[in-house]
Formats: sequence, C-alpha cells, structure tokens
Amino acid sequence: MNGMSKIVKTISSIIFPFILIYGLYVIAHGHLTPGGGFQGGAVVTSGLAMILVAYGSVWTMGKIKEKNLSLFESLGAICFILLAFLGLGFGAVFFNNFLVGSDFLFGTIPATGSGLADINTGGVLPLMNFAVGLKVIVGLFVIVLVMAYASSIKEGKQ
Amino acid sequence: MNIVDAVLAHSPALIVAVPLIGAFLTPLVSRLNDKLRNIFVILVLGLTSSLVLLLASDIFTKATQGLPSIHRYVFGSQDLALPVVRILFEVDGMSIFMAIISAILALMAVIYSWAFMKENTGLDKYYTLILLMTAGMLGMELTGDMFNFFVFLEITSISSCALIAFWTHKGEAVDAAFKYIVISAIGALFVLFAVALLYGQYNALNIAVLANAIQYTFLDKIALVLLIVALAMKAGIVPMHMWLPDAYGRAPSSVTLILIGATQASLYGVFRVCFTLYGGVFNSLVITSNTIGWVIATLAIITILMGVTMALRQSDFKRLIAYAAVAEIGYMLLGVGTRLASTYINDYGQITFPAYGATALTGSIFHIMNDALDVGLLFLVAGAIYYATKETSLNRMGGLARNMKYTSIFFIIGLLAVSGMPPMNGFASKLLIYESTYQLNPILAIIAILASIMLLAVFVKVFHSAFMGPALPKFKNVKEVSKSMLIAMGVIAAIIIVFGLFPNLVVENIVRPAADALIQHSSYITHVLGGI
Amino acid sequence: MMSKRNIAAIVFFTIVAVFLVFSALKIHSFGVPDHAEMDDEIIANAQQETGANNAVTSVVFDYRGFDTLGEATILFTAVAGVILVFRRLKK
Amino acid sequence: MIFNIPFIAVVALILIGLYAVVFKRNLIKMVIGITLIESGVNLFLITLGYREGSVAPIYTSSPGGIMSLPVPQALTLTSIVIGVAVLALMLSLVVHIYRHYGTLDARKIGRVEE
Repeated sequence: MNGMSKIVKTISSIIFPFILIYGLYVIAHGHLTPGGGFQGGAVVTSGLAMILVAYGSVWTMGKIKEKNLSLFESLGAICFILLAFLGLGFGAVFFNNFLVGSDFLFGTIPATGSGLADINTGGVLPLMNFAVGLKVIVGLFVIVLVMAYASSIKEGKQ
Repeated sequence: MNIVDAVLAHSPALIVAVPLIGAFLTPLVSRLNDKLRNIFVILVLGLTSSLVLLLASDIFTKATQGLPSIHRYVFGSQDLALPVVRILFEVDGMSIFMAIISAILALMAVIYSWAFMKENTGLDKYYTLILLMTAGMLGMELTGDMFNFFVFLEITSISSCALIAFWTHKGEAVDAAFKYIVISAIGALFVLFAVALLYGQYNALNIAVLANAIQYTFLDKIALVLLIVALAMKAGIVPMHMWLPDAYGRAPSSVTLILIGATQASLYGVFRVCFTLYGGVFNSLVITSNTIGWVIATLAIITILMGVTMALRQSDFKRLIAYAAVAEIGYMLLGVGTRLASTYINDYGQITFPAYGATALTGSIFHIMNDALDVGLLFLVAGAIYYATKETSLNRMGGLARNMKYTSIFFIIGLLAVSGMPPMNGFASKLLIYESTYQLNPILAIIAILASIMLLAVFVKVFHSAFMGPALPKFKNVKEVSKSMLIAMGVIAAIIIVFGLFPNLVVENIVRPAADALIQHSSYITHVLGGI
Repeated sequence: MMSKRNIAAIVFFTIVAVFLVFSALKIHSFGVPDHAEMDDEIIANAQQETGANNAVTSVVFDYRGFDTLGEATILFTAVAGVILVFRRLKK
Repeated sequence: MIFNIPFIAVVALILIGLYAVVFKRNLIKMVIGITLIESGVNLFLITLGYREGSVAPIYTSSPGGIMSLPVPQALTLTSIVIGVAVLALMLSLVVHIYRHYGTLDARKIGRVEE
C-alpha cells in the first residue's frame, strides 16, 4: 500500500483536522451530550485510518514508530486505573467518584431535571473520558496500522 | 495493625487491580531492560499471590469457626442501596479456593518462563498478556456480577488465544489459536445472550439478586442451558473438548500452565451457575437435580474413557498430557454428578443428600487443585524436554534420564500424582471420589478406577520411551535445564507431595469450607440482600 | 453423503435455533420491560450522585465503572495480541 | 409496538451468523459469521432497554417524559468494543494462517498437520 494520488493526499490532509476536532469534542463532552471516550476515540481513529489509507502504510509506519505508539496506549491505560486507585485513596473505595461535589476540578453538580449544564460537572467522569479516549485512539490506530503494514510486506514467511 | 486490616478490607479489589496495573506498566518497564521486567512481573504476581493467601487465610479461619466468612466489596460507594446498582465482588470459600490455584499457577509459569522464553522475541507483550490473563482469571473467580463475569471471561479468552499463537512460525499453533478463539467467542456470546435474558426478565445483573429472583420460568431454563453449554464448552467437557488437545499441545508450556487455570475458572463458572445462580431451583426440585446429576455423571464417565483411550494413541508428548487433562476433568464432573444425583426427600419431606454426597463434592473440589498441579507439572516437564532437545514426539526421544536427572524425578512425581497413586495428592482426592461414587453406583466407581490405572499404564509407557532406553547419539550434549525452570517444577512437586502426605490437613480447613460455601446458597444471597 | 461432522453440526444448529425462536417469542413484548427498578433508580439520582447529565456515561464510568476498566483491558489485550502475532521473529 | 419484530430480527441475525460459522469452510466467512452473531446479541441487549414512547436518558435539553433504560446501552457499549477486539485478533490469525498454509479452507488446514 504505497499511498494514493496527490489529490487524495491533499484532500485527506485538509479534512483530517476537522475529524480530529469533532472526535475530541465528542470525547470532551461525554458527560453532557451523547458520546464519551469510546465513541469519540473511534471517530478520531477513523480520521487517522483515512490518513493511513491515503498516504500508505509504509509511509505512515516510517513517520510514526509503532513502539512509541504503544507507549501512549499504556499511558492512557495507566491514567484510567490511577483514577480508580485515587478513588481508593480519597473516597475510601476503589472506583469512587471523589471529585463530585468537591470544589476541585469538574466538581459542580448540575441542576436537577432537564437543562443545560456547563462542562465543569461530572467529577471523575470527564477525566476517565479523556483517559479512555486517548487509549482508544492510539489502540485502534495501532491495530489498523500493524495489520496494514504486516499485510503489505510481501516477503512471505516473515 | 490496621494496615493489614485495611489491605484485607480492600483485598478483593486489589487482587484484580494489581495484575492489571502491572500489565499496563510492563511495556514501560521493559523499555528499560529485560531483566528488570522479569523481576517486576514476578514481584507483581508475588504481591497478588500474597494478597490472595491473606484473604484466603481470613476466609478459611472464619469459615472453620462457623463465623460468616463472605467478603463483599462494592465498587464506587461504601453503602449498598437495595436495588443493587453497582458492581460488587462477593468472595466466598469456593471463589478464593479457585483464586489460590490461579495465583499459584501464574506465579510458577512466570518463574518457569524466565529461562524457557529466553531466546524468543516479543517478550514484553508476552508478559503483559500473562498478567492480563491472570487478572482475567482472578476477576472471573471473585466477581459477584454476571456481566462482569462475561467481561473477565472475554479478557481470559482473548489473552490466552494470543498466547497460544505465540510461536507464530509454527503454523499449527496459529491454527490451534484460531480454533480456540472461535469457540471462546461463540461461547462468550451465548453467555452474554443468557445474561441478557436474565436481565430482560428481572432487571438485575447481580448474581445474588438474580439467584433470589429466579422462578425457573421457561426463559430461565433456556438461559440455564445456554450458560452451562457455553461454560462447559470453555471448560473442555467432552462433546466440545476438540480445541483442548490442540491448544494445550501447541502453546508454549508456561502458557499451557496458566491455560489449565483458565479452563478451571470456566469450570468454576459452571459450578457457580449450577449451585448459586440456580441453587434455589436445584434444591427445591429433586427430580431435576437427580436427572441432571445422572446426566453429569454419565458425561463424566464418557469424558474419562475418551480422555484415556485417546491418550493411549498419541505419539506427541504434549497432546498425550492434554488428553490426560481431559480425563482428569471427567473425575471432577463425576464428583459433582454424584452429589446432584444423590439428593432424595427424607421422611420429614425436606430435600437432603446423604453423607457420601458431601464427600463427593469435597473430593471433586479437592481434585480441581490437585489436577491443576499434577497436569501442570507434567506440562512443565514436557516443556523442559522441548527446551533441552527441541523434540516433542515420543518416537524420537530416548535415554534422557542420563543427562536430565531432576526433570525425570519431577516426571515420576507428576506421573504418580496424575494417575492417583498413594503418596501423591491425586490419590487423596480420587479416593474421596471413588468411595462416594461407589455408594451411588458401583459400576461408575469401577470404571473410574480402571481408567485411572490405564492412565498409569500410559504414563509408564511415556516414561520408558522418553527417559529410559539406550542413550541416543543426538542427545549426547543435552544438559539439564536451567535453574529457574527447576525451581518452578520443584515448588509444584513439593506442594504435590505435601498435599499427598497430609491430605486431611488440607481437606479439613481449605476444601471443606470451599465445598460448604458452594452449597450454602442462601447465605450467599442474604449477604447481599440482607445488607449485612 | 452427509459426513458425521455435518450431521452433528445440523443437530447443534437446529437445537440452538429452536431455543432462540422460543426465547424471542416468550420475552416481554418490545417496549414494555417487566421490571425497571434498577434503571429507574439510576435515572432518578444519576445527576446528583455522579454530577453528569448523560445517564449512560454515569452508568458506564461510575455505577458500572469496573466493567469499563475490564473494557479498557480488553482493548489493551487485543492490541498486545495483534502486535504479538505480527512481531519480527528474528532477534 | 408491532408484534416483537425487533426480537425476530435478533433471532434471524444470530441464526444467520451461526449458519455461517457452523457450515462455511472459508475462515473469513466464519469470522464474518461471528461478527453477525455479535451484532445480533447487541441488538437484543438494546431492544431490551427500550420503553414505549421514551426519550434518551440524557438531561441536557431533554424534551422530558419517561426515559429509556441506560444500563443496556452501557452493556452494549462494552459488548461492541469486545466485538472489535475479538475481530481484530481473529483477522490477524487468519492473515497468518493464509501466509503459512496458503489456503483459507478449514478442511485443508486441519489435514496438513495430522
């Protein structure tokens, strides 16, 4: 897979930032509007996969070493489980939502009943959304990249 | 010493969280250097095993003194509101008993694979997957929530499938892994379908709440059948055991050791579904529990005979041990089948089961631990031979006892233990199963004993062809395997001998509380719904 | 000629088919769940307990957060498995 | 609503998937079959959580009225990601089997090593 024509490459590099912004929006507003870590991460990964198809897996593999990609992925996973351990630290129970109601980050509680709420609500939830979002973006992209790269090398029993 | 109490209070969550955070950290640690990563993984699993033993000692001491001994841990908030909304771990005697097996097997596998895996590549992913598989097994055994059980079942299946395909240059390993993942995926999806059926009817996912709410409607029968078939498929019970010899035979030996733990975790799932989730139903309807008991007993006899006869015909070392493992699962089922088939209505009109029913269940649960250790030791010996001679088929081996002294001693111990000979632990548990099945129906017990002797014959043949005989020229420079493999095999052999010499010590204060915990279906429920 | 394996497959398939059809007919009719206490309790106080307006996210990350930890582990396992299968074999 | 049509669709999806897995020889078709079963079970989970005339359980500018059950939607989210993980692993194994055996026919692969 050594990439497509020039037109496809330029168009995909133009569109990619919009997909990225939309995906990050879905991750960031997971606790307000429908969405969250998994769904937003999948949107961003679809943008990255578009870049992979447009520019070819050999070029992308050269650009992004797969080793430090899996570094990011374990980073996202560690953030998620650290949030759970912090729950054990502050809230005395594993996975406790210790930020709700506290005046710390994301602490406020929205008005009950239907209505708009600012992003500063939801306690641990937005942080978990970011951690899972980062993990899904990097994880799914590594799967797509490794499979595309491995099936593109033709030298038989590798 | 409130630190120990605090750790004990949080230990159900830590037992699963420590291997998980270890697995997430392994890629980072292995970026520094390999030796540090091996030490880090052994430390993580050592910490997990000590947490499991700490929790087990607390549960079993309380159980033997008759105090309520179920640990309940709610994730997310301390108090437990009545429509159970959060996930909670419910650790009773049976689940911590299985967790001990999984933790010990994982620790031994990691120590064994320090030297066994030295010349392979991709080791940081290998150790990450081993830690994830351990976390999956422990989560399966400790959880009190049906959907959580499905999630951990899936973690165990995916990580064990990737580990079976570790030697990708050998085509059969990848094929065995594909067979394993197809069967696991279908089994897990049927478990999810059954959980959805139960959720659709009772709007609850917690095992205790469901066990209390189940009225054995037509849909519950379908959910029960789906659950038992799917989990039996994963536990390698006869009609669906095709994947087991390939998976056990093709995977590296250290992976097979943990795979035995994963298979027995699915067997634990079958027990939990039969005795706790549908426990109320089985206790109330004598006819169904008798018929199901007889079905499981005949299935067990078929498993034993199938395992032993196939083991006779194998020429590959590991496939032969894999078929012996299938036969051993038959003995566990025989104990459970006898227990269920022996229920009767006594003259007061209550449902009770005779004394030999209790010994049958105790024997089969004790046999789970014994079998894990015995078959595990045999697989480690097979791995040691493969490591030293790169040879797996028995026809091309011979005279290895000369230069692999310790491995042959461990093989003798494993050989006696698997076929249930007196000094070893296999004898203790099989004796319990024989004497109870004999009282139910003598023919079953006689077939079981004969099959066990045939198993002995099989392994003596293997011992002769692999270890005795003339020294083959091509094994001239074969030297003994390195230290870390011997340590792992030595520890397992030591546990086997200790359990074999003092069986009643182990049965009285570990196995009996586990068996009682499984049977006390009502105390499991009141511990959640009673809100104690 | 139907091989033995084929007959066993057909028997297995028809049994599962019968089970599934009966379960589809016997389940509560679409849109009218039998019980909903657990979910009503979540809908009632999801906003107060977790501070999130989206009840599904509060279930995913707070009420049943441990499932999502298992979820993240499964994705992590799949990535590790794929990289393991496609690794370079020579040192 | 209409006579349980969604549950009939669930059963149809699962049976088609099961047919593909049990009877098809080609490995890729088996993988597609498993994905079909997986989507059937997900549809079953979602349809259990619907209530007549209900609204999505999100409070931000929600039109009010009764809300559909949030728990099945959370379970389906987890089940979809599990489906992705299993699919990714199976496909990478199929790529390796094809590269090693040169064929995707389940019968020939089984025969080679016996």
